[in-house]
Amino acid sequence: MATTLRKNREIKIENKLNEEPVSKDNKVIYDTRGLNLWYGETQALKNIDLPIQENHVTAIIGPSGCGKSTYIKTLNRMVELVPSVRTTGEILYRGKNIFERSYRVEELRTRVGMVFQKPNPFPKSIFENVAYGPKVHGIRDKKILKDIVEKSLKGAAIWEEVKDRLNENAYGLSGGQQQRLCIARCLAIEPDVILMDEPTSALDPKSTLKVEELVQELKKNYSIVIVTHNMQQAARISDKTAFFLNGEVVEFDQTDRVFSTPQDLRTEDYITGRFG
Amino acid sequence: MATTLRKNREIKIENKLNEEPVSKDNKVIYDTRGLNLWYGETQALKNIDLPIQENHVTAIIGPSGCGKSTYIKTLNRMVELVPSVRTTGEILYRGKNIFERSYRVEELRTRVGMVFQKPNPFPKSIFENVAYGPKVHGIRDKKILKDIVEKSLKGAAIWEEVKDRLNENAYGLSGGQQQRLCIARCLAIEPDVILMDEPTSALDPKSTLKVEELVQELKKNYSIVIVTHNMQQAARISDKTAFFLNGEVVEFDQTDRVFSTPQDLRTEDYITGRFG
Amino acid sequence: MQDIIKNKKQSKNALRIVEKTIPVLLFAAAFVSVITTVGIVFTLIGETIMFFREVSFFEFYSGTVLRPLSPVDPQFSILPLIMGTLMTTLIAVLVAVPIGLTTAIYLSEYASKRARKVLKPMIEVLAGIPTIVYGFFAFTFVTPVLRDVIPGLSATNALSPGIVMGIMIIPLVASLSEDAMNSVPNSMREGAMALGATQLEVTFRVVIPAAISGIIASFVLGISRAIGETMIVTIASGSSKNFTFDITQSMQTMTAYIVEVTSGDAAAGTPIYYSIYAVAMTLFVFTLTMNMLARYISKRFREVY
Amino acid sequence: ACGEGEEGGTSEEAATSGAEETDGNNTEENNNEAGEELSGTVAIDGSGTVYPLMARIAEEFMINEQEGVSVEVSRAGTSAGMQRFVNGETDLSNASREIREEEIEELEANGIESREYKVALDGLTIVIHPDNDWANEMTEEEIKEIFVTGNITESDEIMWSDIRSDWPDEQVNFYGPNENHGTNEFFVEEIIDEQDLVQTINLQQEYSTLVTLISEDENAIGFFGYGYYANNTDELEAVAIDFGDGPVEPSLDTIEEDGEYGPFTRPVFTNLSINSAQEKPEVKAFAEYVFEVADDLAGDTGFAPLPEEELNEQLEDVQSIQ
Amino acid sequence: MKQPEMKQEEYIDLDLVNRKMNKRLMLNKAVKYLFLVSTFIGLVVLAILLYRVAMDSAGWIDWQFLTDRLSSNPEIAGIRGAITGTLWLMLIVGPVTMILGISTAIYLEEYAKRGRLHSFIQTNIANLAGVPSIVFGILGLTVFVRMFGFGASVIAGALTMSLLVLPIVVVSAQEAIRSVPGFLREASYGMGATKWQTIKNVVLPASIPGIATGVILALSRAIGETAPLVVLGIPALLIPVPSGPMDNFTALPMQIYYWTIDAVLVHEYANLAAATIVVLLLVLFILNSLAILIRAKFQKRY
Ligand SMILES: Nc1ncnc2c1ncn2[C@@H]1O[C@H](COP(=O)(O)OP(=O)(O)OP(=O)(O)O)[C@@H](O)[C@H]1O
Ligand SMILES: Nc1ncnc2c1ncn2[C@@H]1O[C@H](COP(=O)(O)OP(=O)(O)OP(=O)(O)O)[C@@H](O)[C@H]1O
Ligand SMILES: [Mg+2]
Ligand SMILES: [Mg+2]
Ligand SMILES: O=P([O-])([O-])[O-]
Repeated sequence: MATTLRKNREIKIENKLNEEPVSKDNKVIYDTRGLNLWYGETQALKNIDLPIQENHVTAIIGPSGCGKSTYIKTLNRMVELVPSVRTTGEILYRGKNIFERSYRVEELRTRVGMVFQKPNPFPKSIFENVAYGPKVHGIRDKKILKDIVEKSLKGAAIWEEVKDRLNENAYGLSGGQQQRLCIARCLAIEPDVILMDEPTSALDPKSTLKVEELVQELKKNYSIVIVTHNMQQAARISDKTAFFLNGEVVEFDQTDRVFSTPQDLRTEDYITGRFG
Repeated sequence: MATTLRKNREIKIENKLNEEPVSKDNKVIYDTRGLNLWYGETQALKNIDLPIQENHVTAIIGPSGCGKSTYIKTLNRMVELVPSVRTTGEILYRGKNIFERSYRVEELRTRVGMVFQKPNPFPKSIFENVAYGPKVHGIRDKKILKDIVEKSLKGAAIWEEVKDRLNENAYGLSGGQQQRLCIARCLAIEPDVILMDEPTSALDPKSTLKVEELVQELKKNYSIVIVTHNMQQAARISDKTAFFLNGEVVEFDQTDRVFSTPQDLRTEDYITGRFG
Repeated sequence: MQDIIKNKKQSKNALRIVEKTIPVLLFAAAFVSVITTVGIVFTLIGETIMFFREVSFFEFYSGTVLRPLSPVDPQFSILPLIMGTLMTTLIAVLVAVPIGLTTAIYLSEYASKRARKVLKPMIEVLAGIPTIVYGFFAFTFVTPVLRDVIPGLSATNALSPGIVMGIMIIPLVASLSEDAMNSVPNSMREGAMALGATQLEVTFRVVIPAAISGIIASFVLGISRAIGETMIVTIASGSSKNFTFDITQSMQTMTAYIVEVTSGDAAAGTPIYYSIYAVAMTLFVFTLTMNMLARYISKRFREVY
Repeated sequence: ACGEGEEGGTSEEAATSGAEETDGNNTEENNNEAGEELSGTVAIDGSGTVYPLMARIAEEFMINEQEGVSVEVSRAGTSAGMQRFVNGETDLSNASREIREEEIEELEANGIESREYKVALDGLTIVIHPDNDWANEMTEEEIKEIFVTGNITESDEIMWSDIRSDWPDEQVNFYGPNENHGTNEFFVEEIIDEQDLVQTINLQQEYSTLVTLISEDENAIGFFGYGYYANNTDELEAVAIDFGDGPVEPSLDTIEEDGEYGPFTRPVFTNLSINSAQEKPEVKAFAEYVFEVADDLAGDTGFAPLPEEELNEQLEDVQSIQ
Repeated sequence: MKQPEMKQEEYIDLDLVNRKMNKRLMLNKAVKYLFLVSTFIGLVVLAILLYRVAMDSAGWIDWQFLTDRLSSNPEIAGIRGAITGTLWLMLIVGPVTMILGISTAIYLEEYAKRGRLHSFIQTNIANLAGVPSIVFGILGLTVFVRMFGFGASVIAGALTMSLLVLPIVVVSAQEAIRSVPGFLREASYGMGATKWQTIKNVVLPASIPGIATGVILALSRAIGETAPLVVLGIPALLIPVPSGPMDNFTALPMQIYYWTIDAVLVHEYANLAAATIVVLLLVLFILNSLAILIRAKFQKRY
């Protein structure tokens, strides 16, 4: 298995770390503590502890059905769209528990953007897609909107391809372009964290590459959590990797370590292709 | 990348081979020649040449959308269920062109069984599922049917698990059991060739292993074509591997060779996880 | 096994005959609907032509006086009936569209699964109540209640049956709109929600625009249902054939006219008798147009996603 | 005739399966002596006005006389019913007016011989709102005058005070059944002499609508058959008409052709197909029964009975059909 | 890749966003309740309607009312004839629409090529669904009553109703057939089954719940329709109970209609009409519950 080695991070984060870190560089932006989640009767997440660091790319890997999507959707409480969902434990976003009653989920989602597995642009023009978030948040000024749209499209590395057809329907774009458009849409509200759920799994190789490059680029300004079933991808782009299995975090460490010297036998089995 | 080496085949089949082979052991059972296929306007298969040998496991790999499913469905003309499909070229099954007007597609499908990506048992009892094929072909005799069902379930290595609940609905089985039931259903008409389209992609690791073992077992009596996106799987179980990309066969050779010394750069990129 | 199958060649031939004949039989059945349409047109067209031999086409569609039964000076103009139909339909639509749409929104976007499971069938009961019951209800309950509020309201009027017709078609609008909204993929809602949009913003800025073709089609179907509704107006709207916009007064719709004449005194062969065919033909063309419109709209405004 | 106490076909199977056997017998002998069990169907259509009476008679006939016979009464209206009668679809056709010349011709053309019989009397009743305490009595002339267009004012917007100066200065609202009804025809032809009705009149198809409209309008004045008044005396008040000898209230006693309410009285009819009566004994039996019980049942359904002699004459006439 | 300097909070002012958020959330909540209220408007009307019918019919529904024959005397009048007539209608409309509807749906979904003919028939069915019922009445009068000489018999009424509700069955059967997942068909074809075998053995059994629901909905429409029957000329007084398809008949909605308009002559008829409405609603309720039950029971097992 070809693992692309990444420059080593200075500080090794203990798995199941509980103390708040001090150095700016590894400030924990999202801290999951003892998270359990049930869909009705079936438990999808089991006692998850997972600190996510600022300006890092954290990859979540694991076989199908292990709870990757569920976890990432819990981070912005999107999982609650499923009516039967129940959670215990806490997730601290910048120190505040997002499950608290007074916590306004819309506010959370304004800070935390999300990109989905299948590109899901709105059936509107490219411009409207990107402008949707700012508009919702009350920005009406045409000029500002235009600036935001341009900036976001540039940030998502798609500006050149679409700048002449901003008023065309987003569904005229190719899958890869659509996905980058969705990233642009998410950048338009200037989030803090970007959650990505298998953002390249529906894309062709070339588009995949583009998105991967983009992720590397975005890391400078955003904290990124990315779910992927493609281990090579995780190895290529992430700083830290969490391996999920049956709703549990089996292993969480620096990416290179997870792929070179996995601590858990199950992790090894998985990355050597024994299952999945 | 861990490749399980298989015993070398004696005869190297040239890619794009056109002459009929002579030795029994490598008799070509399916010969695809210059096959093109369009869905409406979009071409999904481009000039495919692919000889498939008797009692071999032929794996077809390639990124999503490259035409794997389309190709395997063309082998039993199932692809024609899509109304807009158009083909040129020919596929010889045991020397006869299956696209010929006089060719009876039901007969072809009686000789060529198919197992699908998602287990697709009928919403009937386990017994009825396996007995479906024989019944459709006019076998009414209770006793014969019972024998066939038992033999097929045994052949699919699921008899022990279901023998006491043959009259229960097949949807009560687990995903892995369902898939083996579908294999049993396909064995019941004693086909010649079995086509499998990602038969394990919806299964958990344990079930996957079972099905893989089963494929190895079945190879003794059947010729098998298997589509998979799991390269390790292809490496583990197949004798020959064809790598598809954008509707073309980029590489076709003995499995070990494809994985150890790919001839085409794109194949290498793919199996080293550059894309897909 | 394969041998046994080969030996069954005999039954294979029988099978082939079945395969050949079945589609023919099925086609024949499918053609019944075409024959029905042809039948309707043929039943109506002959008598309609007879009617236009006696009454000028121009007068029928441009005059404003309908006095079919007058022994001295019968006059035939469909405009009062069209006016009655339009007025009651308009009222019905004004009731059904807002309520139906908001109901659909509530059920599809806000209600919990359980609430939807209970509420939806309850609302659909409204569609299952025979129209004769609604007619009765409009005449004996809604009109008297309205008369307390609107002093000038006549005991038979266009308002009350219009409202009741609106109530009747709420489920139609709600159901179809809800279906349209349900078929908007969740991924789109998620996309909007992930940007911090509230439910309301998701609904009005994403879901409804995406479902608009289905929603409009439901309105159009509601309208054609209202146009074709008979018993409610027959009972509650009276039989005055005035060409008026005054919805507080008795008006007659095309359908009610047909009931009046068929259950009344018209002798075959008289212009009155033929007039119901001309009216029915007009009604048929009306609803046909509406349906074509609905189909056109769903095609034209369908959002691609 | 008496079928009481006899075992008739109570269940529908018995009724229809018995039909064929007895049918055969009867056509042979072609008589319908008392006590004989008949079967088959009598189809009646026509006037909605006559319907309640005819339905009542039919019901009594089926209960008391011939359980095996099904008398079906429809109410398509006089002319529509006549149309079916002319086509030979019905055996009797009720009418709230006399048969028309064209209808007779058509019957002849179709080879159907028919006879018109009077069944009962209906008194055209002028009704007002119960709170109306001024117009309780009016003269025949006043009625004939105010219902005609242009008589009092050009616009036909008539005030009560236009009729009698001491009546209120409020507009009169006119109501009546529409031209679909024989009642309208009678009013126009017999009462106002084929002049046009006031333009402001509100003509309705359904009597229920009319009753509601008038009962809710203090300035209403309307007309329809006595039956519709008699059953709604709580909501309506009848105007007593002065035909010259003082005001007369319509009632079953005064509605007689030569009675005090005579001028506003009209007969209602039924037309009998002689062909049917000859071929189907049940039709003849029923027709006879009509005239045997019409006087008893007329009152119940809001009609005044015909004089005894007239009924008997008609009964004999039916009996004489061979 | 050119990377513009993306500074946080450049355009989006979080304070402003938060301040607006309150308003937006409040609006969302307010509108939610508004929609809820709107949803209940229909239900309130339904409740009033049912309450009034129940009040009017109180004391009038008893065994005698259900089993006795028609009479002009409200005290002894019963609706046995109307109930039987309605049952007869269902007995014919059910199978006729089922056979025609399913056949049409299979033809359209499985056999017809997507072309002119297909879209012509499809458009035609959609149009028929919108044709007013009274027009079907005129068709039935001309064709079944007069041309075929059926008179105002059960068969004439049932055939008219069948044509009227046929589109309902066709559309729901089409939907049911369409929703049979492709993989079931593929599984069958994969075994070498022919098209008809696949339809018969796999597609139809899997779509039965949807079809049954459609037929039931069609039936409930058919037994509630009044206008076509008025046009067909159903007798107002018919005491014998129909015992076969060729017998004349009356049905529950007709009885309601006549009793409603005759209430002006005999006030108790209004109560009889209400009582009959209750019976009709009860039948409809049972039918609809059946449809819901079927839907729930067979919901997506695959
Ligand atoms: N809406 C839901 N209702 C009930 N169970 C659910 C729901 N969504 C997911 N699950 C279950 O929760 C478990 C975790 O699902 P999840 O989607 O998080 O897996 P995943 O790791 O994202 O898998 P994949 O790689 O296939 O996307 C699975 O067993 C799944 O069946
Ligand atoms: N029914 C169809 N109509 C039109 N295009 C189709 C249809 N099915 C497949 N295609 C197109 O044909 C191409 C090949 O599809 P195919 O399903 O064979 O890919 P695949 O290799 O099996 O991919 P996967 O790994 O995702 O199953 C794709 O571009 C796809 O979009
Ligand atoms: Mg997932
Ligand atoms: Mg595939
Ligand atoms: O229905 P009519 O008796 O008034 O003709």
